[in-house]
Amino acid sequence: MAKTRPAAARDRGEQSSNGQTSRGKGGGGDSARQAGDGAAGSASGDPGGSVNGAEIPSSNEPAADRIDGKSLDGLERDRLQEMLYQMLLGRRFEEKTAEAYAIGKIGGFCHLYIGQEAVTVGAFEPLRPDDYVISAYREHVQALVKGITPRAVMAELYGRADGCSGGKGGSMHLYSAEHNFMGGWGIVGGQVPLGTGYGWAIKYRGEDKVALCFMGEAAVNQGAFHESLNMAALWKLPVIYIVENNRFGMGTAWERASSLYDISQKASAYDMPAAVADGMDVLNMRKVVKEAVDRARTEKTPTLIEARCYRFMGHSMSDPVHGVYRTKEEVEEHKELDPIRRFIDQLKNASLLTEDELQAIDKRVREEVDDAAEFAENSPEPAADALYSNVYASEDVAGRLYFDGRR
Amino acid sequence: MAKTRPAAARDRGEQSSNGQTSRGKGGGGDSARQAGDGAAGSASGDPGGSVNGAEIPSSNEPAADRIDGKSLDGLERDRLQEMLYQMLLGRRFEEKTAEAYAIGKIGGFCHLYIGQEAVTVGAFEPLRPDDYVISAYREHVQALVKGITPRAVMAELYGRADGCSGGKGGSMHLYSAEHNFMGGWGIVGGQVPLGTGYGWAIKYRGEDKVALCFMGEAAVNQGAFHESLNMAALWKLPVIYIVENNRFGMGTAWERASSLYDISQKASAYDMPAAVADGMDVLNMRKVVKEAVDRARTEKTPTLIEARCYRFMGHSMSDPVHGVYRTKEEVEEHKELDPIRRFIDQLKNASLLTEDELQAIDKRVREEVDDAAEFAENSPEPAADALYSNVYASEDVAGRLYFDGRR
Amino acid sequence: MATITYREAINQALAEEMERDEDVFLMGEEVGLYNGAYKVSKGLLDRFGELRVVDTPITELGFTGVGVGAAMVGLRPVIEFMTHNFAMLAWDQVFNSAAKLHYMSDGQFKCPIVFRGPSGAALQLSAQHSQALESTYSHFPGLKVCTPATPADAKGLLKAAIRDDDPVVFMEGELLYAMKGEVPDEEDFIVPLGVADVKREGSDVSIITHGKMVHVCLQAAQKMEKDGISAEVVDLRSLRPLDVEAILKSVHKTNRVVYVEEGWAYVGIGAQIVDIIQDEAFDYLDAPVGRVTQADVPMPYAKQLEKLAKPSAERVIEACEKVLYR
Amino acid sequence: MATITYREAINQALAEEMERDEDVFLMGEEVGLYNGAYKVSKGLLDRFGELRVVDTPITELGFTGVGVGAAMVGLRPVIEFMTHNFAMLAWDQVFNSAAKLHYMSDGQFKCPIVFRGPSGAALQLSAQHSQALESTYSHFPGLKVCTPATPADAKGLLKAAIRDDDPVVFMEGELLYAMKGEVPDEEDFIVPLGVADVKREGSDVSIITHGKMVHVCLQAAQKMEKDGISAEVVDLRSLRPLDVEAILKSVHKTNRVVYVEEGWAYVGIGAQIVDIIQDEAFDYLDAPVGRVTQADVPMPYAKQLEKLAKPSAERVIEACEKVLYR
Ligand SMILES: Cc1ncc(C[n+]2csc(CCOP(=O)(O)OP(=O)(O)O)c2C)c(N)n1
Ligand SMILES: Cc1ncc(C[n+]2csc(CCOP(=O)(O)OP(=O)(O)O)c2C)c(N)n1
Ligand SMILES: [Mg+2]
Ligand SMILES: [Mg+2]
Repeated sequence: MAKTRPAAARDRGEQSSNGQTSRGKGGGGDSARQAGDGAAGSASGDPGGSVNGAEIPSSNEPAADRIDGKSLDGLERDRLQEMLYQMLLGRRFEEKTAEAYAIGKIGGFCHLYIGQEAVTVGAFEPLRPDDYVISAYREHVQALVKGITPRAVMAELYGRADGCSGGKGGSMHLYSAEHNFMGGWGIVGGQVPLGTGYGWAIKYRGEDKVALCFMGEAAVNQGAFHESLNMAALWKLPVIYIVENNRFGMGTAWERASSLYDISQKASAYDMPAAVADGMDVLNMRKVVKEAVDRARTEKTPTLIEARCYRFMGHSMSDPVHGVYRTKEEVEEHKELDPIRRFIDQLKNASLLTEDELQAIDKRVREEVDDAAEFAENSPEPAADALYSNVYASEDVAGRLYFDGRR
Repeated sequence: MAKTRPAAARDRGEQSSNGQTSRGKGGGGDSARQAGDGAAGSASGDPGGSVNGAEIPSSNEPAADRIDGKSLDGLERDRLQEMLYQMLLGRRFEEKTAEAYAIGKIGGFCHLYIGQEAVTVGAFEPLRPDDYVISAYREHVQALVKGITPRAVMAELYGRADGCSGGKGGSMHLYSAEHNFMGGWGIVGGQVPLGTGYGWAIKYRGEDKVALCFMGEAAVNQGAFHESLNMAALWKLPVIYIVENNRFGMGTAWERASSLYDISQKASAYDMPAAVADGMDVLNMRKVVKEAVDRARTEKTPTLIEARCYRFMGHSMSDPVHGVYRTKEEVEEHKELDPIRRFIDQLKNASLLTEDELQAIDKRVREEVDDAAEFAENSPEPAADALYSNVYASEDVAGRLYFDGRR
Repeated sequence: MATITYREAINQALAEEMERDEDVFLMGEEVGLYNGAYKVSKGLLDRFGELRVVDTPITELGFTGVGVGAAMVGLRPVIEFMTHNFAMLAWDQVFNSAAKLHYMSDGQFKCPIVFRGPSGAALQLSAQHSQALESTYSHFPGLKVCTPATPADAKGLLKAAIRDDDPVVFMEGELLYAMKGEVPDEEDFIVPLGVADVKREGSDVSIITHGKMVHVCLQAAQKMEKDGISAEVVDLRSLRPLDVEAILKSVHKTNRVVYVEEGWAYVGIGAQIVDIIQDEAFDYLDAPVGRVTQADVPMPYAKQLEKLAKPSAERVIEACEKVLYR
Repeated sequence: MATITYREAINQALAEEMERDEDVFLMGEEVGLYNGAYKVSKGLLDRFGELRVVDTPITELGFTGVGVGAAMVGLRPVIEFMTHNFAMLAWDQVFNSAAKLHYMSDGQFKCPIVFRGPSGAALQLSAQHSQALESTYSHFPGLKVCTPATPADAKGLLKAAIRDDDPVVFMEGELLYAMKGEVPDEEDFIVPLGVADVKREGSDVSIITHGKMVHVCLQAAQKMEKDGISAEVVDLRSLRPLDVEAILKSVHKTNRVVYVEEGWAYVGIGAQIVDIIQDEAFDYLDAPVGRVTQADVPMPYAKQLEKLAKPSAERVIEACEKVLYR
């Protein structure tokens, strides 16, 4: 487990590393166990993540090694195809978002998730609707997979009244209380104590829910991470911290920001179970998270999971895909590992997906995304007096609350 | 190395644990090495730390096993006796401080160091005058050992003009730029980034100084600790972080505040060398710190050192010695491990101290402390206009800097 | 009416609200086993257990965020800052999380949380431990801010704060904890947020203030009485919401105002009150509004310097005399 | 005089000061390899190397403290906050360390450090990314605060700030970076702290402001000119030290004042300016001082709402008309 920082800056070899759970130093502790043996990805075919008119990644794998099965990793055909649907929805939604941003329909900061879909879709598979999820600002796809409609998410990005935050939040602040989607977050690491707080509330009420708390790898260096993980381990809170290690925090490669390369190892400072997952492989991701979720529900233990993935796009819409901090070649190489292509290959190889089914899913996704954009386009702007609504939950107080002369 | 949290709340057995340096998980890394084999303490004789008219702890050890030597751990007789002097000075100074506090000569918060003297005296032995030290609010003895006169420290506690902070700082904010004593600190953990900053400056200037950064064990849970250690390890800064694990942060035992008992293990999250030292044994303390200091000077590596010790007094003057969070028996048991008694025994056993010498040292210390109190008593209060001095270093600016009508 | 200390009043408010509503819990450093650094939570751990009286590690940012998270899902945390000075470490969670969540989510999440603890200077605690920070808190929309000066106000306001659906910053005073006063016995005694209290009627000059300074002002008013000056002392009690009517009423009556606060002058709450008065009672003012504040320096340790730095009855009197042109 | 952008002006100031004094270094997130999140530090890494242009992990509290520590031992750090919104995480180190060290040590340690970065709203960045925080910074004695509005002021003030022996909070504007303006060519062009600049002369009303709002006010003044109203625009440039004389001079001339700021109204810097004016120019005022501020809400994302929330030329004009009783 104790991976030391690799000599080379980037270790593609570890992309398909097996998920493994350990606790603390020396692998001690009773909950150390194997968590999965994620399939090695097939890395052929079209690069994914292309924004303009991307084709459905289609399999080039020989049909020879396909087997006739009903399930993979205990997941049935329908469920697997649902997961593929979610991944494709995420991809297409982000492509549409990029288009809308380019023509000024969406403003502000906008951080796309293209290339990381497997992390979310895999991680959410073991969840129940009443489980909590909080994330950072790269959360569009997480909002969708947790159940917010593409319409409500897109309308929010457009800043419209029908947006899931009434147009007040925007790209970085998508919310749905109904779906227990607790938000995106603009302050790097700021969501980590909040996620810990949901875990606290679950414990307080004696529930068997769990809280998933996502963060980028760069957030790991924040004090909030340290303080939160200690409390979660000390108090035994059912929180699963998923670090999406997409290698960069803006232009800073992880190894330039942390003295220790192996993020899961940081859990040893809190005597907390940890695991590494292949964030480019939705099945491995799901397996690793499922183990953590099961443990959290039953034993109330938190887990730190490092999901190794890669950001195919620039940090935000204003950041080019490659620049001083990474080469075009590096990005292209990683696109070969496209998680959607990989999952399609896995499903086809296992005879759990036909080309027709794939086309049908993609058609459905494209329609939904187009519909979302149209809906957003037609959704009204928030009324002017929305400016002053929902600042306070109880305004029915004596005295003056606002001091701007309420223009 | 990987000590898991002991079953019993407090593990006296580990008090005299050997100092050991490791790096990260699995003891990997080239700088892992043995750091010392600290003498097991003899735990007989008077309990130390008594405030009222405490006698010099005198040896009850049989003369039989004494050997005729010139040095211990490479330290010569004079140097060893100087260290004993420093420890006794610390003890007597704090006893005097408690007296002065009791009669209202000293105000505010006041945190005594009694019982922890070995940590400071051992840790400072390898230092040069140009090395930096910063600490928290339990820093009177550190200020003294770094070279500030007892007069200047006591006058500061009295809030007088001749105090080492001109009466403006008080017990928690002792400073001496001349001695590179960078202060006590009132915000738990707040000094840790500052200490890291001295390390940064040393590196920036290409010097071979080191910075010692002290904190209580409870500060380890602060985000500032995490952020600082990562930077120090990432940038290779010559900073030695010494955690004085005196078992309690106010009324909170360490095991109630941290999910991991073994503090040195936290260094593995930063791939930083670490060691545990017996903070009740000045020679072991010195050995462990010396190794870290040497490494910092030559290799520029930081080190995390856990100094296991015990607080003989209450948290501050308003906190009783024992209460809901620890029993009288526990405190008394620990007083048996009095570091001053132990060092006296070690020296006598090695024929490096005679009873006469001990008496002479104690006499000198008592005189100095009395002199300090008298000096403080006679030092003037700061002039009224000192209220307004040194708010800004450059007041020679256009415009108004102060808005209180300068009464 | 029972006569109890300010400390007991807060303790009672906590106990009663925890009894009334099982979603209420207390979290902070030393609040449990140790009974509170200032013994405010005495007995609560025994009574309510470890889930509802929670000792935290020293991680202000972290446990504040835990509280905000818990509030988002319907609990009603009371977060104790050992003092508000240390809360600076947690301000990101107060200003960027608690204050904004309701708005950013367009009302989907509420944040019913109280951030309480002593604020301002006690005795000789020096610069890092002696800050009165209400001006900073009050600046941020989304927060409510209370500063009770008496046991009754402490109890009544804390109960109101805990029941409020918004984040409330509750600022106590270390030097007030031992102060005694009468507190109504009613089951459900509440002091609503946003209602000022005229602590002393007067006709010549209005001394407007809040928190600990109420007592300094009352002392000043008493002394002035001997010189034939009738001073009114208005205790705002909450700074947000603010009882503007009560301020204007007193100004209309006396036409002369002094604002007294414990914190620094520059961009202090007093400046804002001045602004409100000059804007809404311009023609009623017979003199510029006077202000009394802490000296514009970090708080020094030495006893005499500290005394000089703090607002005193003498300085309040001086300021009153100035606005009275005496 | 060369015409350069505000971004280039800051870049030049940094480069020149780093050239002049080898104790000066720049530290922050993305300042090196990435050339700055807003490209302010472009080229500096290449020119000065990794020791002097330092990319940090995302640890605002930590690297701010590292800067303060380095300043204590004689270096002159320039700490870049990617925006001042994130600086809240570091405020403990700004307020409890940087602002107080010189005083607590009675002058033994200086803290010559600059905390710079954009402040205030850009476009549709929503609540957590759109805060103008100068009112909060200004409150704390021990800090100095500047808010340059033009390329020339940015360059001259930053050079002054870097040379100053105290901690200076330097507040830029994301929306200003691309703005062009003339900047004097002199070797050692400096704009001293504490000197306001009358950006436009006028006689009917004084619009006093700082930072980004200077441009909104100039626009308003221009429009008013058509209606025959002569507005003076006073740019304070530094908020601490504050050029009180310049304020009073303008008030004496026009007798009518509007203060415009980007941040929230309640306990904002504008309130303090009102206090100073009413206290020191009471008899010169023909109307209450007007104020224009951000709406008293967290900043919303939607374009139209954001526009409504921000101070605009229209609102400045309205406020001027009000104090002119028109
Ligand atoms: C406290 C804070 N500091 C800085 C920023 C600016 N910032 C936004 S995203 C980002 C990089 C974060 O990287 P990572 O956590 O790895 O997430 P990713 O963008 O890769 O998903 C930075 C520095 C911020 N939003 N909050
Ligand atoms: C940020 C902060 N939080 C809380 C406090 C109050 N406080 C002062 S000392 C202390 C306990 C610290 O314990 P430890 O670090 O173990 O040091 P020790 O007192 O044992 O030397 C606490 C909670 C503080 N000063 N600063
Ligand atoms: Mg990243
Ligand atoms: Mg301790």
